[in-house]
Amino acid sequence: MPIAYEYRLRIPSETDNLELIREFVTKVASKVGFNSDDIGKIELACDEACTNVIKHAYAMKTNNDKKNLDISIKTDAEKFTLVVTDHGKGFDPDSIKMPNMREYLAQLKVGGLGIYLMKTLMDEVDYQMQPGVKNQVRMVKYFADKKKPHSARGKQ
Amino acid sequence: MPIAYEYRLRIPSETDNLELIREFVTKVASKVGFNSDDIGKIELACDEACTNVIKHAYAMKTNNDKKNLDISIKTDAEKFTLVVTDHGKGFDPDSIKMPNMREYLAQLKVGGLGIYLMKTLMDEVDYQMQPGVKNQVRMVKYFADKKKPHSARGKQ
Amino acid sequence: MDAFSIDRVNKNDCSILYLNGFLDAHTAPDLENELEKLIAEERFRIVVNFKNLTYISSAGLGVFMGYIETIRDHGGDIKMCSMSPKIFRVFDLLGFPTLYDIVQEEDRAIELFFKPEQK
Amino acid sequence: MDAFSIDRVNKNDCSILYLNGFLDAHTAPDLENELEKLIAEERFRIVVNFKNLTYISSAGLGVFMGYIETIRDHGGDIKMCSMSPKIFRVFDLLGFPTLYDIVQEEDRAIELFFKPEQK
Ligand SMILES: Nc1ncnc2c1ncn2[C@@H]1O[C@H](COP(=O)(O)OP(=O)(O)O)[C@@H](O)[C@H]1O
Ligand SMILES: Nc1ncnc2c1ncn2[C@@H]1O[C@H](COP(=O)(O)OP(=O)(O)O)[C@@H](O)[C@H]1O
Repeated sequence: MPIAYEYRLRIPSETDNLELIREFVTKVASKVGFNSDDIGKIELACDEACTNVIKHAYAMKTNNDKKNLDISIKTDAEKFTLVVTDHGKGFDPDSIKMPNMREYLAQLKVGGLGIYLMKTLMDEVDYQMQPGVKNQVRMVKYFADKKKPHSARGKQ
Repeated sequence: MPIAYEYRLRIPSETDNLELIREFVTKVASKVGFNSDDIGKIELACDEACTNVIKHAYAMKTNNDKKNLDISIKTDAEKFTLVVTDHGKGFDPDSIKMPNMREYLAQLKVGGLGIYLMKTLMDEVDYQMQPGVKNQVRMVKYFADKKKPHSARGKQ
Repeated sequence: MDAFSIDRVNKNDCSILYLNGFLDAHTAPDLENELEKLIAEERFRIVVNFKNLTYISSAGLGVFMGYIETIRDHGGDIKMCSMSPKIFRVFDLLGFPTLYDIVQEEDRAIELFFKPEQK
Repeated sequence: MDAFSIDRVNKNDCSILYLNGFLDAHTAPDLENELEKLIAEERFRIVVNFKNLTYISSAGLGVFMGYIETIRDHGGDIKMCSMSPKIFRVFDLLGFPTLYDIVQEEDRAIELFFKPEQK
């Protein structure tokens, strides 16, 4: 098989499309050889990123604007790169504090777990913002045997 | 729900992606309200168009070229429009003779049923060719209650 | 579409919710409604059976966090049982087992309301 | 992945192929291989049971067209049975029932090899 693959999905930004998005991403992840454990992690990370777009990105837009969500997957010999793009209002990712889970649970908080989950589930997560133009979150998962020492985060 | 929807899928041009393509298109068709009969027709027409891309469009390309297949679906109040795009060699659709099925079966022919099926299953089918740039087949299915008299073809 | 559904069975003063399908941002409101109904009926002893749940995202987890305080304030609790490894992993990843009793057998989850000391 | 598989059962000099999954341009070569094996073994009386086939495209139909002549030349045939309405509709749309015997019951399909006059 050729070494590099590209997949893209564009879909209306609505919660009832999350199922289709998960099916798409799990199919591709399984095609490129991840085990069911990693497929589950990629599925959840992708759902969280897309749920954020649906809940937050287009909050200000009127009903007539096109509210789309783009997912792109690129794979090469060493990694699986998932990019979720919206064209909404954007936000400052540095301003989002990651939860301390002990406090979180002790105080019975609600919400605010999406980005934390994405970072826990994937090897790399970074945001690029151009509010109103395009806002992207890029998430990388390395193939088990190709994980570079400097990107390993001692998880699992 | 807003009146106009858009979905897109880009995927490597390989037969083992046909299953994912069919799942994508049947999900969308079912979301917009087609019955299972029409969903089956759209599924098969889309598969035939994509199979043609995979079998014919990139025959000359070397292994290093990107061989992608794009599917776009747009829906409005009256119709479902499916466009399959390739960036391969193209062909002259007018040169393709539709089979006479009685002769076809009597002579035990093989192949050559794809475009015929697409035309039988969908309300409108037309090709736009720009060889090497983009070649598109556009297929339309009207919602049962919105079928315009002039596009009805007396099928079913 | 059977994306998500809930079956409820009342056993004495305990209510068991069977979740079917997937629990994400699209289906989480259905579970919220069901928990609100239970609270309105003052049924605070709740067992959630995850046997037929195929997927959960943080939107689903958030539903439990959103009602647990009210339910405990009324002397009740949400006990959880029969999670597949896939579902349990999500709860575990976030440390939820420190906050909720999660057991394998439904009977055991019910028992926890009556013999908590054996926990 | 169980995209497509074939189970073969030999009953006397009749071979029954059970198709499972979907038959498209990706899986059609598997059916070609199976028919080629049957031909190599000189088993020309073939019943194809479609009960567990969920989908067929023209690539799948083409497989039958590609071997029927050889098989009939050797005094055999391909009889078809147990198609779901979805699968039958595709065969029917193209007029295949004029070329192939398509019946509901597998037993009936086998019988056709022995009592063709009752057709
Ligand atoms: N695509 C996005 N567009 C706009 N804001 C976003 C986006 N993704 C995340 N955010 C912001 O980041 C915050 C934290 O997100 P997250 O950790 O997923 O928790 P939650 O969505 O439950 O608030 C959100 O509340 C929102 O303000
Ligand atoms: N996307 C495409 N790119 C190039 N050629 C095509 C494409 N689609 C169809 N064709 C041409 O049209 C012909 C007829 O297609 P079809 O009716 O599907 O039958 P078959 O694929 O079995 O030949 C093909 O043999 C091929 O030459």
